[in-house]
Amino acid sequence: MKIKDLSTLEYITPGTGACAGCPSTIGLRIIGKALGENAIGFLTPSCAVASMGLTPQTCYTFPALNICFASAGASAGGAAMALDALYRKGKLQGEKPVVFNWVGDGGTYDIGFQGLSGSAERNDDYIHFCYNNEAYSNTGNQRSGATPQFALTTTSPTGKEIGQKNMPLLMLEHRPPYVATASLAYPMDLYRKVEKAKNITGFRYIEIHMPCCTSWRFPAADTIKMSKLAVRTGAWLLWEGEYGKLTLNGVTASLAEGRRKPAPLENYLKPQGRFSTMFKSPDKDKHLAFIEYNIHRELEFMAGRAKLLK
Amino acid sequence: MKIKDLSTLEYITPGTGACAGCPSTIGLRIIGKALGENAIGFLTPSCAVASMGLTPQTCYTFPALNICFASAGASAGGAAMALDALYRKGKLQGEKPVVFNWVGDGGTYDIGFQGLSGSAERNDDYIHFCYNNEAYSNTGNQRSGATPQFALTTTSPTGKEIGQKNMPLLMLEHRPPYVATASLAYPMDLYRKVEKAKNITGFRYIEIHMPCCTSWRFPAADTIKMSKLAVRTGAWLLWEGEYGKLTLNGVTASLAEGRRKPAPLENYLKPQGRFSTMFKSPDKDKHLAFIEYNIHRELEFMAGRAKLLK
Amino acid sequence: MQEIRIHGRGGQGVVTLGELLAKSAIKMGKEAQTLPFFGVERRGAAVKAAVRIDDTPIKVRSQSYKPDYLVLLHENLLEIALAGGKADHAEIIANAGQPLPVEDKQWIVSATDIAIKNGQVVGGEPFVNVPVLGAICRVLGIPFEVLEETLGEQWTGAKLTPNIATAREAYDTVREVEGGPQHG
Amino acid sequence: MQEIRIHGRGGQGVVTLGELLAKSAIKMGKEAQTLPFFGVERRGAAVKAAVRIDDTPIKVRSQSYKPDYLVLLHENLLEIALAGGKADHAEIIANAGQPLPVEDKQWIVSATDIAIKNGQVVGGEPFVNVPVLGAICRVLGIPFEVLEETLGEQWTGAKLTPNIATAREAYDTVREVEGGPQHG
Amino acid sequence: MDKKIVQPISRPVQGACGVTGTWRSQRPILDTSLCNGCLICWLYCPEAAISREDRDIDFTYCKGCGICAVECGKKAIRMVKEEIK
Amino acid sequence: MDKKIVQPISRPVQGACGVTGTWRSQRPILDTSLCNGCLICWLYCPEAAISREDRDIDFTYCKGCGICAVECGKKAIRMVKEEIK
Amino acid sequence: MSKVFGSGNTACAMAVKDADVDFVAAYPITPQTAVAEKIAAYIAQGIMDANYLPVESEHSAASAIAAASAVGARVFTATASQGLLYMHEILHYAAGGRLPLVMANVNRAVNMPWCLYADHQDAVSQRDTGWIQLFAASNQEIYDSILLAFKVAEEVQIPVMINYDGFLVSHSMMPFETLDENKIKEYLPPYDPSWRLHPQWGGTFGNVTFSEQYVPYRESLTRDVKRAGELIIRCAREFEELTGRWHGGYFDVYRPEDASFFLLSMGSMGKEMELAVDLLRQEGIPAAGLRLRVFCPFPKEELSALLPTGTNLLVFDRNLVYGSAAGVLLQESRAALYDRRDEIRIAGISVGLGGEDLPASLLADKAREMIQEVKK
Amino acid sequence: MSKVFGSGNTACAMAVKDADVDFVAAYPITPQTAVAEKIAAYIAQGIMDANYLPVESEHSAASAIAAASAVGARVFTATASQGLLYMHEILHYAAGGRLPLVMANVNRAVNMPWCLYADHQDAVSQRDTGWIQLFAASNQEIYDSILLAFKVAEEVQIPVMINYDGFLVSHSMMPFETLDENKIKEYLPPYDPSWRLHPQWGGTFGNVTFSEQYVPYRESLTRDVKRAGELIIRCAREFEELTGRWHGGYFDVYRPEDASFFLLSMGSMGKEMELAVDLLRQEGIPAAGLRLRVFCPFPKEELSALLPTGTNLLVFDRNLVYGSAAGVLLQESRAALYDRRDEIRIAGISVGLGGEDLPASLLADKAREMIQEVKK
Ligand SMILES: Cc1ncc(C[n+]2csc(CCOP(=O)(O)OP(=O)(O)O)c2C)c(N)n1
Ligand SMILES: Cc1ncc(C[n+]2csc(CCOP(=O)(O)OP(=O)(O)O)c2C)c(N)n1
Ligand code: SF4
Ligand code: SF4
Ligand code: SF4
Ligand code: SF4
Ligand code: SF4
Ligand code: SF4
Ligand SMILES: [Mg+2]
Ligand SMILES: [Mg+2]
Repeated sequence: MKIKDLSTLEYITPGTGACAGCPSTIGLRIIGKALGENAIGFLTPSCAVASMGLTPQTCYTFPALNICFASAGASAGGAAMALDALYRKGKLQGEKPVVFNWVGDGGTYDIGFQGLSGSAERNDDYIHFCYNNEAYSNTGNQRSGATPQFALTTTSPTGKEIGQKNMPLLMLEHRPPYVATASLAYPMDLYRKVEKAKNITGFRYIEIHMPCCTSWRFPAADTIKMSKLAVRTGAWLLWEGEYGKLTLNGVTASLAEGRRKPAPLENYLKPQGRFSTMFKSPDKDKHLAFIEYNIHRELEFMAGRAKLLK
Repeated sequence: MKIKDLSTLEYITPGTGACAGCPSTIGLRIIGKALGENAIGFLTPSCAVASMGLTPQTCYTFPALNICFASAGASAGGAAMALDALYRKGKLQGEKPVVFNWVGDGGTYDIGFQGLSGSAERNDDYIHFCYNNEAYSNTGNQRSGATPQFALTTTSPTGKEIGQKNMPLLMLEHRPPYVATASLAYPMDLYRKVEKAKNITGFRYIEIHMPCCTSWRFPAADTIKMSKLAVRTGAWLLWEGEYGKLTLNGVTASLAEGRRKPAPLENYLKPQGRFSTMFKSPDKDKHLAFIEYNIHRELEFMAGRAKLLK
Repeated sequence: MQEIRIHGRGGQGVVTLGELLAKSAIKMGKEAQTLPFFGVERRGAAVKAAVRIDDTPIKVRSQSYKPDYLVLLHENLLEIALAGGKADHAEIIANAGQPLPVEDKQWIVSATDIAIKNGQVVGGEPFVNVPVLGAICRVLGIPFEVLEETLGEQWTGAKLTPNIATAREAYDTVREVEGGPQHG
Repeated sequence: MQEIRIHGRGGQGVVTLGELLAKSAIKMGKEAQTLPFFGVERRGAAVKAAVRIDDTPIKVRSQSYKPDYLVLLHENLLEIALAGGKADHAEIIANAGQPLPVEDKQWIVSATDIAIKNGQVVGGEPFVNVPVLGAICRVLGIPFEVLEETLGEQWTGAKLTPNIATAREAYDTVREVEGGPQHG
Repeated sequence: MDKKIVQPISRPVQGACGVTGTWRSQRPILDTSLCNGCLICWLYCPEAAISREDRDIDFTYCKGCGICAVECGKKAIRMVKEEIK
Repeated sequence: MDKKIVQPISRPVQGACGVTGTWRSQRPILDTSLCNGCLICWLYCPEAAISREDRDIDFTYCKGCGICAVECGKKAIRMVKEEIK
Repeated sequence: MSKVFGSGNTACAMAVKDADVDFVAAYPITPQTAVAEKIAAYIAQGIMDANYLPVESEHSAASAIAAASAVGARVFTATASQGLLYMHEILHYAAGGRLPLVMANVNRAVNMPWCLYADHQDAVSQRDTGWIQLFAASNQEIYDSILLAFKVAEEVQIPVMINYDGFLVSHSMMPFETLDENKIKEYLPPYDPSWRLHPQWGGTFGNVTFSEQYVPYRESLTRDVKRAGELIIRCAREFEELTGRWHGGYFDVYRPEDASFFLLSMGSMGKEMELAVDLLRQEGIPAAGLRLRVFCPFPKEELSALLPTGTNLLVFDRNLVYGSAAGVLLQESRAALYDRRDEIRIAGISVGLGGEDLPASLLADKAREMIQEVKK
Repeated sequence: MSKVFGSGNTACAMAVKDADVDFVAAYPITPQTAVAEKIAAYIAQGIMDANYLPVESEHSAASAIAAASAVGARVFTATASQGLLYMHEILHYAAGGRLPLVMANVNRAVNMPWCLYADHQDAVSQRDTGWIQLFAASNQEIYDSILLAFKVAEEVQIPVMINYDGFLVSHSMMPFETLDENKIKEYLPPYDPSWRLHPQWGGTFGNVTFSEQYVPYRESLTRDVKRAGELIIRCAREFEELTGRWHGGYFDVYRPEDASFFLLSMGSMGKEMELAVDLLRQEGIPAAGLRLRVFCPFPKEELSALLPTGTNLLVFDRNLVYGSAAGVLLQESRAALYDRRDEIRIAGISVGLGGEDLPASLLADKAREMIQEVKK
């Protein structure tokens, strides 16, 4: 599959309320091409909702319900089960739509985690997309469970003390039918994963890394560049897993196998204003080394994890 | 350390409201001996609360707050942080008490998971004990995220369709300072783990397996026997982990290394009324084989996992 | 209105007893209501339930303080039962081998023996609720056929037979006795 | 009461401008209040804020419909600003190179040029809010020393100098002009 | 203002949930001659009803669960049917 | 009873959040002679403002983020300062 | 139509089964648990064709049925006390979104401290969420009200809560009659929403608003809540025609003839109150009972219409307006009757908190005390 | 004492800093976010000695400070709208448990649909939780009310919520004065709870109850909520003595002289209302403003005392009692004034929902309409 073969279907219309250079609308466009027209989405409060237009106008072309912040897991799970009943009972006819969530890291790692974990345990039938911009961007950049160590946010004003949780791994260890990570820098990998997920029944989780120029403070033009660097430095890992069986993908696999050297971490972190305090700190080198150590440790861990549960 | 060396301190007084043969009060007695007198506990709605006595009487000798069902993570985390501030500011003097939760699987795997995950991510300073009786026992045996596959509960009236989530593993993958599993059948192992946890700062999680004669439907006298069988069949694994580094313990380690053969699974499951439908089913052998396969797969997985992140 | 309060222990089937009694009354064209046990029912702990039987729909929604009949699934529940109150004219129906040490009008039946004799024992616990139900029906004047029908709706086949047998035996053997000697 | 409504785009520092203006007024013994922008401020999207200045404590809590002054951080915001309403007597203070095509009394200042000249550009965006503030102060009769003091509380050292410079230049060069030709 | 605030505080007492000995349908009987003092029964009693010193059982609260009997490696405890209390 | 229920339903329209072309401070300029039609720019435009057919840019909505210019492997798009609209 | 002898919770679960519900999500809590259990059992037995989601919390239960309702399903949940409180955010959401959820709330006191027994603080503290609230006092009324709730909720697209007292009603067994499938079909048409979250309908739901957009939705909600009140009465009448069963309109009125003291209450207390009225009448006190069945929208005009000039209203609240010695019904009644030109005297107390037992004799005592008060 | 020019959120955060708070847990939500951010910044800068827990939800924020309060800490959180709704269960819990939490709620409309702007539905729908609720209309009043809230909450051991309107006040910058440390020490003694969750105190808290045990706790709570009202006034007087600053008692009363139309409202609207009163007075209409500062406990007697015989009360609600065209203040007022022998006419409307702007001219228009109504 090539870019040229992608559907012309658009999940957004021009004139969105998102920042110039926003990764979320890019992500929506790509997944939309894979999900197609017969899908319904759930959105929790986030940039994706704040920038979709004032009632009665929207820039999203897919049917969507704006739900409460902690509701993603239960709402999508409930809708999918209800649709199942309606089609079974003949109250609706035709092909059952795909149900998906489009939810930020706040709505996934933090306030929405419980519902998602419950869904995964019950194997509710929908795809959860986490668009991970590593912060509560909509409310102006507060720390989330996905914010990396040392990053400045307004609620970690000296840099976050502790690293992010490995949410995709946690979801993998729920052992649902499908869990994957993806990056805007590798759109066809993302597309493939969405297509694959679409054809699986049960709980599916896809997390997309979303460098956010506004919260991270880098030039809007570099959104995709930062996405690429995240993967190439090993700061963001690409993989997929089925029922707990893990496979590393693409650049990440190459890095893990040593076939490729990680890109220099500073290239990735330095342009991000959120690390400015760290770069100004006397402990800068120590901190950088620590981040590098953790990236390495995690990569090694995931490579090892991929050997289990074959 | 031997049983004879254990403290005479009791966390309960005789005349509790628990069922005859209740594992929860046994667990409380053992952990109490390790935690000692300078500790405060948080309890969520559960058998542990329903059986502690009517106000103004209690059968618990440790100071405890009955909190809301979803609150364990945040409440213990908040209390620990507040105590830290009070002692630092000199508003309280002496040794800061240990903070712990005593919470069922419902309050841990399900409604309380989010708060706990948040605590683990932030590294809040307390010990969470999950006393896992694999059901909502207090409300009369409904399915929880910890209920095993095929088990009858009132909300899984034909047997639960899907297995439990591996909550201790999920906590381990948050990579907090300490995570351990334990069994009443190995009280000194449990005691050691609590003592160890007590001397660590940050988020600590200890899950204790709690065969519940009432919900599982086996004779009250066999509570400890069932605990032992759970470990010896491999249905319950004993291990501990620090910052994600995992070590299998005791019988579990022997099973993993093949030094010991697992006890026959039927010995464990057959006496439990909650599996009666499965045992009556024409698919009984298939189901048993499937459970056995999963136990084996999980044991192998954990053994492999123990080799990562050395 | 007749009000019957039943005292037993968790696991003895007090709630079921109440239900079957009420259903039997309904079969006789009466209105009936059972009152729940309030609380967590632990095996062995004292529990209670009440049944109200009347000719017209029952409006009462409050608890039973002055029942016309006190039922004890075991004679050792007497003290607890009395503490819960009863009507002055109340009669006591008890699973007991000998008269109770109170002056009230009383009926006793050896429900435990009946249950054991009929093999109605699970996990060491004899099923005394059905024989006691038999005794109550007798005292309240509910024909055995009515009770039999009720039991037939609750159990079938091999489960039904011993229940009918224990109910029958109790129905036939329950006897009015004089109050036994009072404790000091 | 004087009411000033400021129009700009996300990232131009509209809220800060309002704050600094209000603080300057307070330094002159006035009461002042700023009104917030309502909504999510995306870089480039139109935003607004208002400032009220009075001799007595300000009770108004509602929005600004009829400001005495309309401030534009860029002349291309004219349409949006007019759509928001203004007093009949309102004067316009705009960052513009030439007169605006309206008949209202108006003041223009080349804030963009001033910012660029003084190196006040970050990420391609010239900092026009401080020079426009300079212009407003001049129009409202706030002495430059007062403004200087306000700026000195906001920035220090190397950051302060160019801000004072741009404010000063704007203070000195803002000029009243005749309304330009109206668009068809 | 008087600072007395009515709060739902409970204090530990024996028998907080009643005289739970009445729940018993079986009664553990200790044969001291068989006992080696290993304290397994003490540790495992859900009611803390067994004395650490002499394994004396507090029948006011012992619920007769039988765990002590099952777990005693010496078979020093056996369960008998409870007679009327 | 009339069944007309007033619910907050929104329908997709272009410019749901306004004429976002006014947000632009930089403007992407396409040099068609350099373009190989790889569609990278099309795929990555956060506003869906680039035509798939001819890479024509819809300046009514293009916010001038510059992603297309950075990502175009052919350097067929460059950003210029936006002049007054 | 078959006759059943069962608990209030059974009556509730059977009505849900009979109402052709498509989707249920529930979380156990005393004294509601049997509802969740029985529905799970009906589905397992194949006598109910619905999907059941055993969620991990009540916030999730409400979120699940709200979303399921948005896709066009007939939905149900049941809860009590803390569970209801934990849903509060979603209650507001569902009313604002015009999603016709139906929920049983088995009234129970709220913590601290823990208490498992009946009072109405859980329900009354949801009075500002936009939900319709009914209170039932017998198992028959529960069964019938659940059917009515679906009809009302779906016609006006506003969620409905059916309340009944924990243990006193939920666990008390009483005889009740069910309704045949064909009669139910006649009474309760399939849910035909004005919009569905579905590609066939399209559109996004609940986008951000400024007040220009927001206010019309609120105005239509508050208008339609009022309409829902009228609709309840119409549907109750229809039900009566169909079945002959009638539990009252806004109020279940007892012995109003020549009454000068109207004893107002809700829930099981309202049924017991009839016995208290009898006691008072025996003493020659012209008492009457008003058992409020529709708590939200509070029937202001209807209350007023029931009270002749010069009569007295004695209000029994099983809840508290904190800072006072009485509760919400007293407050609502005083507010409702403010405009009566002629005088109606009102007194009120709070009783029965935390399951405090309320035998008729006690209610009569309290009434006598209040009569002294209003006579002053 | 230093003079600050800052937003309402800044005033709030500074007061929390100055009040020697020990522990804060908060979760961001528009328009509260700056409060959470500024407190985090003060702690990071070392100018505030407290611990801060950046929780993962508002239910957790409330749970965390409730537990922290139980161990004896002075605690604070801030939220708005959905966040407040999500805390509902814990609000009941904290009041019942007599835990003196202090919370700022930045009033914002509730969904659906989403709306970020000021109205009072969030706060008023917590009126049955047992919390004390204050409404502030200026940044100075926010600062002063936060200090007062700690004093009141801790003395009577009941949680206190300070409300102020989103954006209109939270984001509007106004000058305000802070208080010196020594004066604060004088005004606000250290928190000395009657019990702490701590081995030194011992005991378990909130065990299960039957009504025998439950009712006394409820009775003392409702009594003490009433006491808290009186205490607020006493503390406001003390504050005036200390600082000269006075924002009103239960009400901030404006131009009551010879008034016959009293315009009742809360929050920022109440301040703007003074301008509306001026407009009406100019026309010769004898209007007065009553800005309610203490919403819970609702000051029934005090409202009555302010209204001379024959006067009229015009109520402006920024919320809705669903099923009606007005809101909670109208309902509470009608209930409160029921017993007035002489007649007071009351009219009410709901305005300003979802942030609808309320300039004085509009308020005056609405007042004129209501005057026509009460004259009828
Ligand atoms: C219950 C509740 N709490 C808080 C909020 C406020 N809120 C809206 S969006 C948001 C941040 C969302 O973060 P994330 O999910 O990461 O999405 P992003 O903004 O980064 O796109 C918050 C905290 C809310 N709407 N509801
Ligand atoms: C918010 C809320 N939902 C539901 C309940 C009802 N409830 C009380 S205890 C309990 C089950 C607890 O299960 P678990 O935590 O496993 O403890 P166990 O009863 O098994 O000891 C439930 C569902 C509650 N108290 N609060
Ligand atoms: S803040 Fe980030 S995620 Fe949000 S709209 Fe802007 S670029 Fe997109
Ligand atoms: S149900 Fe199980 S956990 Fe609960 S008290 Fe009984 S034995 Fe203990
Ligand atoms: S377990 Fe047996 S041997 Fe050990 S102390 Fe107890 S009675 Fe004695
Ligand atoms: S029977 Fe059970 S309760 Fe009694 S002493 Fe033995 S272990 Fe303890
Ligand atoms: S990315 Fe460049 S080469 Fe590719 S289609 Fe766009 S303009 Fe042409
Ligand atoms: S500059 Fe940005 S918005 Fe404009 S066409 Fe290029 S990618 Fe699209
Ligand atoms: Mg985010
Ligand atoms: Mg459990």
